[in-house]
Amino acid sequence: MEKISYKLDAFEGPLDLLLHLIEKNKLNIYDIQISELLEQYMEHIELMQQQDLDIAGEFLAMASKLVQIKSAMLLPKFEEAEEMRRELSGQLIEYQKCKKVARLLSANISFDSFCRDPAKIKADMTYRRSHEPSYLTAAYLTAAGRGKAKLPPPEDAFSGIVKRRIVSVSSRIISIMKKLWGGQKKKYSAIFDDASDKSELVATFLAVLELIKGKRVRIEGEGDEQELKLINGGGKNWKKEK
Amino acid sequence: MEKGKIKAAVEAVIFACGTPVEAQRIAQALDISSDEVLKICGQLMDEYEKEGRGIRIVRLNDSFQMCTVEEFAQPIRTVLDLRRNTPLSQAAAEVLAVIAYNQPVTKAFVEQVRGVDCSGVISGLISRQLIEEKGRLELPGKPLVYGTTEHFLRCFNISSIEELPPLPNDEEDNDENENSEQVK
Amino acid sequence: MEKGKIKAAVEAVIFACGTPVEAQRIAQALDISSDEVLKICGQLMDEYEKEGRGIRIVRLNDSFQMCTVEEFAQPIRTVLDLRRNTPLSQAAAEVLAVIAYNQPVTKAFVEQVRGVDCSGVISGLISRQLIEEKGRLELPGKPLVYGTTEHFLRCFNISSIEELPPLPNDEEDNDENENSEQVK
Repeated sequence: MEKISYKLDAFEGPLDLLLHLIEKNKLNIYDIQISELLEQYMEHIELMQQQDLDIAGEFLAMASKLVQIKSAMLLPKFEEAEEMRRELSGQLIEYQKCKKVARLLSANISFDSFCRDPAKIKADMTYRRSHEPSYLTAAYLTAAGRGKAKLPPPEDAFSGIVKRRIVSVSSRIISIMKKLWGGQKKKYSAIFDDASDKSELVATFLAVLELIKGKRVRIEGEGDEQELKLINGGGKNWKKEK
Repeated sequence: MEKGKIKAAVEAVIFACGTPVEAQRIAQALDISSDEVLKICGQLMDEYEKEGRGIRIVRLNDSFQMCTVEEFAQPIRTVLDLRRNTPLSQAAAEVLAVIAYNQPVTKAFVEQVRGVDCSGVISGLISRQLIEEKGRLELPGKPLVYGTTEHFLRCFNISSIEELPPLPNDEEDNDENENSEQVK
Repeated sequence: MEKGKIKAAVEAVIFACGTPVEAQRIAQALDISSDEVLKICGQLMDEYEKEGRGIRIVRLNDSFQMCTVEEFAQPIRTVLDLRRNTPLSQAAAEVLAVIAYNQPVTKAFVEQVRGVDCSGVISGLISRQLIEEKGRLELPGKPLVYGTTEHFLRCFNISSIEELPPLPNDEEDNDENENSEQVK
């Protein structure tokens, strides 16, 4: 493994880490190679885990987002994946700009000028206006309205992370295997019958690909008549065939 | 430091201090002799006076202080008066409300309700005599607690805190939340 | 009041106020027009600079404030027994950048740009008086919005937010990427 020469905890957040990886690997920020980035990102998260660093939830949320984009890109129609990828790219460009401006501000800001307190000419600062008591009630509700809103975080705080349900590929592998158990054949299209949303469709498709790659199932037939069938009763037999 | 710069540095130090500052301390900070400081201060005092400026440097024993020329006390007072009469900012109104309804409360409590740092706002309300310190809590760190003043009662035309309108209860709050969701 | 006196009076008022004071308020107190105040302040600023003084007058939005020249920070810190001001952390600079160029903005906006929680950093910037609350949005939860302060302008040596350097454009972005790649 490549030796890491930077301090692991030096990143301001997942976007900072992604920018670092993009620069280090000379990736094009306008056309991100998700799988490569995901691999590097996970490697880094692992390093952080090895060093027992506290990994902020934001880092993990970003990891699952990358996984999601990667899976979605495997679909024949991946408009949604493209959109998510563009979104991420936009976010990174925006953050890159933010970092640049931050450097600019840091370089130009100075705390070397001093001013003085107001003259102590017995300035009577006593408040002279008067208000209706209800003025205070309104102000209290505004102040506390925010306090309450803090308890359940606003829905948009999770935008793009939680709204899109993440379905694990392995859970779909198990479900497919269950359906085929005992040597049954299943119509290929029927495999997708119980998928309720896009994420589940994607995960199911990925699961089929995995199973084919592992030589545990085979697809026979053509067009609508395609059928999914277990090879060798579903046993792990790829070693034998090699 | 060259000569002209030293004079400017002495001026800057006296200005920044606000309170009278001893010649010896200026001398130490600038790495020059006290005598030199006295000489430079004398020059500055002469210049200020000759140029008919609005501020001057006064000597008190071996200390120096910058202050305004008495002649302009009136406009200064007027400006400070005008400032005192500005309405409460949104932040000040909210902090005042949280304190009024929960007093005596710590700064930490106010900050918890509002979710932001309130130090500046609290000291502003104190100088406007709307709130005051009401002792300390018997807790680690002995935090200060704040409450409203009698002047506060006058500003809000009430004779005691009990006369503040009651806060809507939680059920009404829920109604309000539902409404705001419908707006979405 | 005769002309020379008015200039001295403006100087005295700005000095006495300490914090930034609006031209309009000075005008009101001296019974002259705001334009005249602006003109006089401009003259004073020029004179201070030309004479190489240790203090200067800065314009912050439509207000004026007297402060020391940066060059003399060291002796002032020594006399006032101040620690060196800690520079902004990367996180603080990033949050400040987002707020300065997009103000007024909510915390949620800042967090979206940076991808991390920013509550602590925002409180820190408030207590350093670089940002402040600028009211609330009329949205569910009434989120607070933040903007930069006059103190921020002074630290950045500009008179208004419009004077912030323009945002880097995309072409420069590419240039810099190339450079940073070469470095590695």
